[in-house]
This record gives sequence, C-alpha cells and structure tokens, in this order.
Amino acid sequence: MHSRHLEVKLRLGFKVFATLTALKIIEYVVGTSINRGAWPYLSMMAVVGAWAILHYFMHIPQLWRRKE
Amino acid sequence: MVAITVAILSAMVVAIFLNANFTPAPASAQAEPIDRLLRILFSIGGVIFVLCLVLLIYSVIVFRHPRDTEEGPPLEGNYRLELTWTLIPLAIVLVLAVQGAAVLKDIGRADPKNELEIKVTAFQWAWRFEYPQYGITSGELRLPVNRPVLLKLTSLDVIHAFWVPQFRVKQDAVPGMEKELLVTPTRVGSYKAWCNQLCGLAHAAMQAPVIVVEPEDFELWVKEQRS
Amino acid sequence: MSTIWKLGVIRGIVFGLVGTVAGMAITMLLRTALGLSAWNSGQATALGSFVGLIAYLGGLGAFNGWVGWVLGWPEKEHDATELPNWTRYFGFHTNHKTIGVQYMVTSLLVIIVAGIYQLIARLETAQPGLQFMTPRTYNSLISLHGIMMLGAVLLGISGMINYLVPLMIGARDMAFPRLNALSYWVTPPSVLFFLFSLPAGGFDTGWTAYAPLSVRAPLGMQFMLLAFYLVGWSSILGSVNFLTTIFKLRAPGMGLFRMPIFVWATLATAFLQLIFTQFVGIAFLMVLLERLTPLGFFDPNKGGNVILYQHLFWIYSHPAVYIFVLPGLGVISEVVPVFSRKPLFGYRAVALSSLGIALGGALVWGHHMFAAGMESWLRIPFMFTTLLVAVPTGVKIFSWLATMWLGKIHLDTPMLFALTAIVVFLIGGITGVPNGIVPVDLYVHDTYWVTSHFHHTLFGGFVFPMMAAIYFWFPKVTGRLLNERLGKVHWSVMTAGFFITYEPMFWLGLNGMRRRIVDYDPAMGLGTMNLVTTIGGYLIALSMLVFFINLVASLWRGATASANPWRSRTLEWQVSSPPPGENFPVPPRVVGSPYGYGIPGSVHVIVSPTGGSGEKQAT
Amino acid sequence: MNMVTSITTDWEDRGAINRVGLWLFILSDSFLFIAIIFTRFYLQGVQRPSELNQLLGFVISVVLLLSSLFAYRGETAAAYGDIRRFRYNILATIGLGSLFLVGVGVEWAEGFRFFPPSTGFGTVFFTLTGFHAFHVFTGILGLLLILLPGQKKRLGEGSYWGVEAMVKYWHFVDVAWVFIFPTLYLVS
Repeated sequence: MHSRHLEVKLRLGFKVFATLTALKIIEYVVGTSINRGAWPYLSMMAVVGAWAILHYFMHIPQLWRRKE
Repeated sequence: MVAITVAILSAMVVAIFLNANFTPAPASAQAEPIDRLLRILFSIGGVIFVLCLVLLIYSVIVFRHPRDTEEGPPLEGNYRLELTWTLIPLAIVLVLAVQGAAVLKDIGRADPKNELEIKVTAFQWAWRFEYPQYGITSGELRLPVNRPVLLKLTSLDVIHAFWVPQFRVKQDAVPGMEKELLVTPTRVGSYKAWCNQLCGLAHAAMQAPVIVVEPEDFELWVKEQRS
Repeated sequence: MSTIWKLGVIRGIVFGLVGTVAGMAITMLLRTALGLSAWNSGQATALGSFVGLIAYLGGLGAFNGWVGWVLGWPEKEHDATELPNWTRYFGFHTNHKTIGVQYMVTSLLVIIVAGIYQLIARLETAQPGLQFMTPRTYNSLISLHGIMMLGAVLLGISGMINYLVPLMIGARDMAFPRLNALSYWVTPPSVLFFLFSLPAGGFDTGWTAYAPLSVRAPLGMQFMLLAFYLVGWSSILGSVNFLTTIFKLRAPGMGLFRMPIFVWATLATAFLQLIFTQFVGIAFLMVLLERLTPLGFFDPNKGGNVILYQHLFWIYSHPAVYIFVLPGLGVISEVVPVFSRKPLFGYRAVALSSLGIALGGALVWGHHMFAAGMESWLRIPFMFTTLLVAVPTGVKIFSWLATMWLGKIHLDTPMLFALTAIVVFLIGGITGVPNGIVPVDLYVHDTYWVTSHFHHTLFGGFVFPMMAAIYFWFPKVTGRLLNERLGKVHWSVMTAGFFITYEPMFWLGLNGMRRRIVDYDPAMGLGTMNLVTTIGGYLIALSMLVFFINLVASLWRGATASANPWRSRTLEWQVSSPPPGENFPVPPRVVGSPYGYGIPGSVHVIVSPTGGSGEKQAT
Repeated sequence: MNMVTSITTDWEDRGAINRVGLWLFILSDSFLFIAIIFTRFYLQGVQRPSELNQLLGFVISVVLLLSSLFAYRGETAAAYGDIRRFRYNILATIGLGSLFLVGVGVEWAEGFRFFPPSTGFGTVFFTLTGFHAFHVFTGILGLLLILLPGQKKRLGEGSYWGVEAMVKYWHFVDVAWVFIFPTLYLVS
C-alpha cells in the first residue's frame, strides 16, 4: 500500500519531467527558428514550465492547503 | 469655533501663498506656469495643513483630562466619514496630477523651427557650450531673449545637472547619452548655471555664466566669437 | 580571562581579524598566481572583509546551531534565559527580547555617530565660503550621514519589531530564533565598515552612490557598499522572520483583524523589505563588481547604461522610505488611542492603509528620476502613482485626528512625541506633493526643498515615533519608568530644534540652495537662513543629550514600573515588566479588538500567567 | 524555573512554519534574478551574439531539469522512509548538478573568447550565469549536507525537513534557469 503510493508519485515525477523536456525542445526550436517576435511564446512556455515545477515538484499548494 | 478658525487661517495662508515672493524672480517662459502651479499647490497644502493643525490643537486643549481615569466615548469609526476623507484627497491629487501633466506639456517644445540649438558638455568641473548653427564654442552660455533654446546635454565623465534657478527647469547631463532641455529666456540679465548633481570634489563650485541679451547683441557676440 | 572568552563578541572579533588577514593573503596569492602585482587594495579588502565576516560569525557561535542540526544533535530552539544576565547581550543569544534591545542600542549608537558627522558638516555650511573643511571631507561626511542614518533606521525598526511583535501577537519567540540572532549579528561588522569608510578615503557620491561617480570614488566607497549590503541582508533575513512569525505564530483567536496596527505595519514593511532589498543589493554589488572586475554595467564604453543604476537603486530606495516610516506610523497608531482613551478610529481602514501605502509605494520609484533623463514617457504614469500614495497616508492622519476627537487626552511624553510626529509627518506629506508633480519637481529637485521634505517624513515617520516608542515601551523593556520631566524637556527642545532646522530649509531650497554643496554663492543671500538651520541642528543635538542622560539615569535609578503603567490593552502589557523569558508559558486567548477603550464589556485578551487558575482579563 | 525550549509543541507545526519561511526566502531570492533579467533587457534589449552556443545551453537545461527529477524522487523516497532510494537519487542530483556546472564552465571559456566581460552582452551573460551558477553550487553543498549520517538518523525517525528544504531550493534554482535560458539564449 505504502510503496504503491510511492511508485505512483515517482511516475508522476517522470511525467512532469517529460512535459518539461518537451517544452524545452519546443522552446529551443522556436528560439532558433523564429528570429523576431518569439518572446511572447517563449515567456508563455517559461511560465508554464515554472508553474509545473512549482506545483508538482515544489508542492506550492501545501502553503494554503490544510494538512490532511 | 473650529470652522471659523480654520476659515480665517486658511484665507490668510492662501493670501500669503498667492501673493508673496518665495522664489528668485522668474526669467524664462517655463518659469511662469511652474510658479503658478507651485502657488496653487502651496495654497491647497496650506489649507489642509491648517485644517489638521487646528483640529489637533483644539483636541489637545479642549479634550485634555490630565487626572481623569475615565475612558472616552466608544466611537470605533464612521463609514461615511472615512469614505469622505478617502475620496476628497483622491479627487484633489487626481486634479493636481492632471494639472501637472498639462503644465509639463506647456513647458515642452512649441516651435522647433525657431529653436536655437546648443550642445552642452559637462565635465569635472566645468561646462562647455557649442552653437552648431553658428559654429562657435564658448565657456559661457549667451542667449538671445525670447527665443526658444534647445539644450542638448551630455557629459564626459560622471552625471552632472544643468540648472539656472531663474529658469526653473533642470536636466541631468548623463555620460553616454544626449538629453534635451527646452528653455525660453524672457528677461535680459546675467545668471548662473549650476551643477545640480553631486559630481565629486568641486561640485559646489561648478558653474558657468549665463547671459541673456537682446537679439541684436547676440548677433554681435556671435560675430565677435567667430573672428 | 575565560569569562571574557565566553563572550561571543570577543571570540568573534579575534576570529574575524584572523579571517580578514587570511582573506587578504588569499587575494595576494591568487593575484601572484595570475601573474599580477600582489597588492590591489580594492580586491584585498573586499575578499578580506568577506572571509573575515564568515570567520567572525563562526567565532561568535552563529553557526553552532545549524552545524549541530546538520550533524544530528538534539536541538534547542530558542533561549528563554531569565533577564539579569548582562553577558547575553554580547553573545549569540536567540531570545527576541535580547535581540530587540541589541538592535535598538546599535541603532542609537549609529544615530549618534551619523548625527555628529552632520553636525560637523553643518557647521561648515553655516556661512558661505570654505571655513575649515576640504570639499572631500564635507562630501564624505554628508554621504556617510545619509547612508548611516538609513542603516540606523533599519536597525531601529528591526529593534522595535523584534521586541514588540512576538509579544503583541502572543508568541513565545520569533519563528526562527537562530536566524534572528544571525540577522542582528551581521550588523556590527557593517557598522564597523561604515566607520572604516572615512579613514579609507571616504567617498563623495552622496548616500545614493550614483554610478559612475561611485565607480571612480576612493576605497571608502567600497566599505560603504559592503556595509549597506550587509545591512540589506540583515533586513531581508529579518523580514522572513517577521512575516513567518505573523503568519504562523499568532495566539489562538488572534485573527488578522484583531492584530494591533503596529503588527499590520510590520507586515507591510516586511513585505517591502523582503522583495525590494534585493534590488539595492544587486545595484551595490554591480558597482562593486565594476570597481573590482572588468564587468561594465554603467560604463557606456562597455555597453553599460548609467540610468540602469538609478532604476535598480530607486526600485528599492523609494519603497525603503515606506519601510522606514510604516513601523513609526504603527507606533503612532498604538500610542494615540492609549492616551486618548478611545478606540482607534476606523481600525480596518488604518490597518489596510499600511498595505495600501506599501503597494502604492512599490510603483513610484521613477519620481526620483524626473530630471535624470529617464525615459520621458514614464514621467506621467509615475506622477499619478506617486500622488495616489497621498490617499492612504491621509487616511492614517485623519484617523488619528478623529481618534483624539472627544477623547480623554493625557499628555504624557509618548503622546507628546506622537503629536509632534503627526504634525511633522503631515508637513512632510504635503511638501512631497510638489516633488511628485513633474514640472514643479524639475525646479525643486535636488535642492534643500527636497532635503527638508524627506527629513520631515523621516523625523515624522521614524525619529519622533521612535522617541514615542522608547518613552512608551521603556518601562516594559527595563521595568523602570523614564523621567517625565526630563522627557518633556527633551520633547520641547527637540520639537523646537526640528522646526528651527528644517522650516528655513524649505525657503533655502526655493531660493536656489542646492543639495550637497560645501559652499554657496554669497550673492544669493542664503547666509542667514543657513545659520538659523545650523543653530536648529545643534538644538536637536542638545535634546538628544538630554535624552541619553534620561535613559542612563532612569535605567540606573528610575521609578519602578508596574506591568501596565499606561493602562494599555494590547498583549505586551498583560505580562510583567520586563516580560518573562518565554513571554507566555501558556498561550493567551484573544477574544476581541485591541483598541476597545471605553466600550462596555470589550475584552482583548485573556492571559493566564500560570496556566489554569488566576486568569486575568485585559479591559 | 520552567524552561520552555520550543516555540511550538508538536513537530508538524514546526514543519509548516519552516516551509513558510523557506518560501518567503525563495520569493525574495527570485527578485534577485528578476533584477538581473531586467538588467539584461535594459542594457542589451534582445540582442544576442551569434557565437553563443544555443545547443549547449539547451543541453545543460535538460541536464538541470533531469537533476530536478532526481531531486523530486529523492524527496518522495525520503517522505516514505525509503532511505536507500533517497540516497541514490540525491547522489544522481548532485552528479547532474555538477555536470551542469561543467557545461556552464565550457560556456564561460567560449564566452571569454567571443564576448568578454568588458562588453555589453558579456557583462549581462557572466552576471546572470554567474549568479545562477553560485546558486547551483550552494545547492550542491546543501544536498551533500543532507546525505550526512546525522541526517540519516533523522530520516530514520521520520522527519525529513532538511531534505525537503534543500530539494525545494534545488527546484527553485531550476525554475530560475527556466527563465534564464530563453532570456539569454533564445530571445532575439
């Protein structure tokens, strides 16, 4: 039971990492191919990536959620 | 009683601020609207100050109870009163800000064609003035009266600032950049341009003579400088 | 001998000296290894100071707790040692009351030094012409006066907050006692750096340290940058502590809207410190880096931009004004209801106005740069945001006046200082409006008008409230009352001195007296008013002398204070004077408003000193 | 005299307090990066020299993200008391973090040749990457500390605040890089 929870959480980590890497790849492609006016897309992707880390890796909701 | 005192004192304060001279005599077209705004600001500020001061002193005198151990009346607040003293100052500052923006536009550029362009270079601790339209360089700033002057300021080392108190407006001279300042001198006379940004050792003494002359005299001076 | 060695500060000094020498040696070795000349005064002192600082903190015992934690030793979280042991003031002691006193005493010492600097400089400008001072000395003195006073203000508010906030919200200590002690103990070296600055050549940039002048200034500049950088870190770490304490350690029942206004002010101040101190830190660090390395942030020849410094600097230094004054305004909000025996008028509005000032104050920094050649389209929006700050400030002032109205006013010394503070702050606020309006600011910018304006805001927002606070809370801290008669002498001389000093300055500014000048044109007719200003300055100094005599005399043989000499309702007065080591052995229960004076049946807090029996109600 | 040696009584409360403090510190620290990123745009706009190695930047970004994944796994394992897994994962994090630093070092060596610190972009580049690398370095030191035996004992007792704090800090350094990477390497 305990270790199954652990496995689920570890798999979630992989999913988040995969998403982040995918974002990085898109960012890289956008950044290297578009020469002008790429910054709105780039900043959007950076915000999404940062949010993913803050939410899934750093557990920011702990701050306002009561301990269960 | 409070109201009467406030009214009388306010009237006095406003009368003083609207009439008294508390700045050096203005000598530029920019000085006039700025002075006017300054007088308005002082008057409004004076009234607010008088109001608060009278209330405070009145409270201290009338409600003083040195040996009393009683508590005061339980007034915790009054929603409408609080809203009033939030909204009235808000309205005042908004009006003032709009006024400020209007004056700022006023003292800006009017007629670019007629302008006399002067390149002002500041360095530790002196000024140099170049007149590109006439091809002369001078250590003093000589200006024809009633003609808009566009100063293009820059600095060779650290930040300096150009300020003639009688002209009111000032502008920093920044290394690596060219900043503009528009002045229209309106009174013949000699003034001093001071450095107004701490620029090291001899900052206090950094100045240049500013001489405003009639247009004919200016042309004469230009000829003299060229030869 | 071993007693002396037990004092943390002695160990710290010895370790610090060794560390400094070691740091300098490392620099010289590195430079030799790189094939450069061994000695570079800037780099050697910078690295020496850094290594020295770490060694000093180690010697002091600042890291013992964390080292023990890392090694897995059982931890002792805070220190509730009882009071009469004087040695704890000279070591790494984690009790918030000790730290509050340490901060306050350091602050007063810095105020003395910085004040004396300005008194000397002021004597020079009393008459036109160069009297007895070189321009370099003058520039260094006024610059140090400015920056050291700001450091002293930061220390002073940290002192007040440290001592009062945990007591006011019913906590046993700050949330992070060790961090709290560390925040204090990095400030003595910073004071030392400030003092080193003058012998190291001083600096002639003013407290603002504008680049590129600060890049070229003598070595003294570097000490000033390091010193304020340290104070900045102290203030950031302190704010983490204050905010966590307020968020997490409030006593049961202490909802946000039952907190005293001082705590609200702390909340706003701490947020500003937490966020904006980073900007001045990086600005100062950039100047330091440009001095020591090839990097070129502000050198146009290296792709830098001079205005960048001003943006980074003022993004902090304007909110810093609110950091300085908000706790002071909080003190006024505490003192006025107690001595008017009436509830604070419009509690919620006053509480939220602190946040309003903080929020507004964060968006106005550009008004320092109207004449600096900032992007000109930014002028108008900054003018609007600047003037909007007047609104929440006005709410506070009107609320104080309404609190006094119909009250039962007692004019004890704390109240007198609070009243002066209100008047002075009011003048400061009103005279700020012309500075905020662009065209007028183009005239008054960098003149004595501005000098006088911000001395009004700082005296009204910090100095007078701090005096009120000291007279108000001294009995709580020491268990003895300050002498009322001396207090009133202090108050009257200081108030008179203040107005004699600073009102003529407005006139001087409007008549063309520039800031920061060692000499001025005799033809401008500014001599008389400058003399008056100087006399006023010495009056303030005289009043401070009375104040210090009062402090020492009252500490020595002042009248014993009861637990609650002013009949206040807030929590800190419900415990003994001085408070017990751990404040509240049993958490107090908060049941109502802190300012319910005269409201029948209103109770703020129920304190049980022993737990269980003997409950005491504060009404 | 009854000496109270704790400001709170139960452990869970203490963890929540620490967490608030850590988040506040991170908030403050993020403004350091915001200030330097502002500096980048203020001084250089979106200019970028063509010699900048975008591919290397991309690779070290992925390395740092991967290290964050291992840090997450380490923390989760510690929360479930799986000490062996915790140690392997944190070691992997440290390794990848060091690899990141090596990548930055290579970048710096290139930078000194093409855009030295005394030029506009060099100033910005070295400052931004320098401050970030300093954070990575302190993060590595912190992660090493939580591997010490004293902390292992704590983990055995079920309290893992040190791990949580260091891992959060590590993730924060990653978040900062998520913004720095496009700021330096991609905008144009």
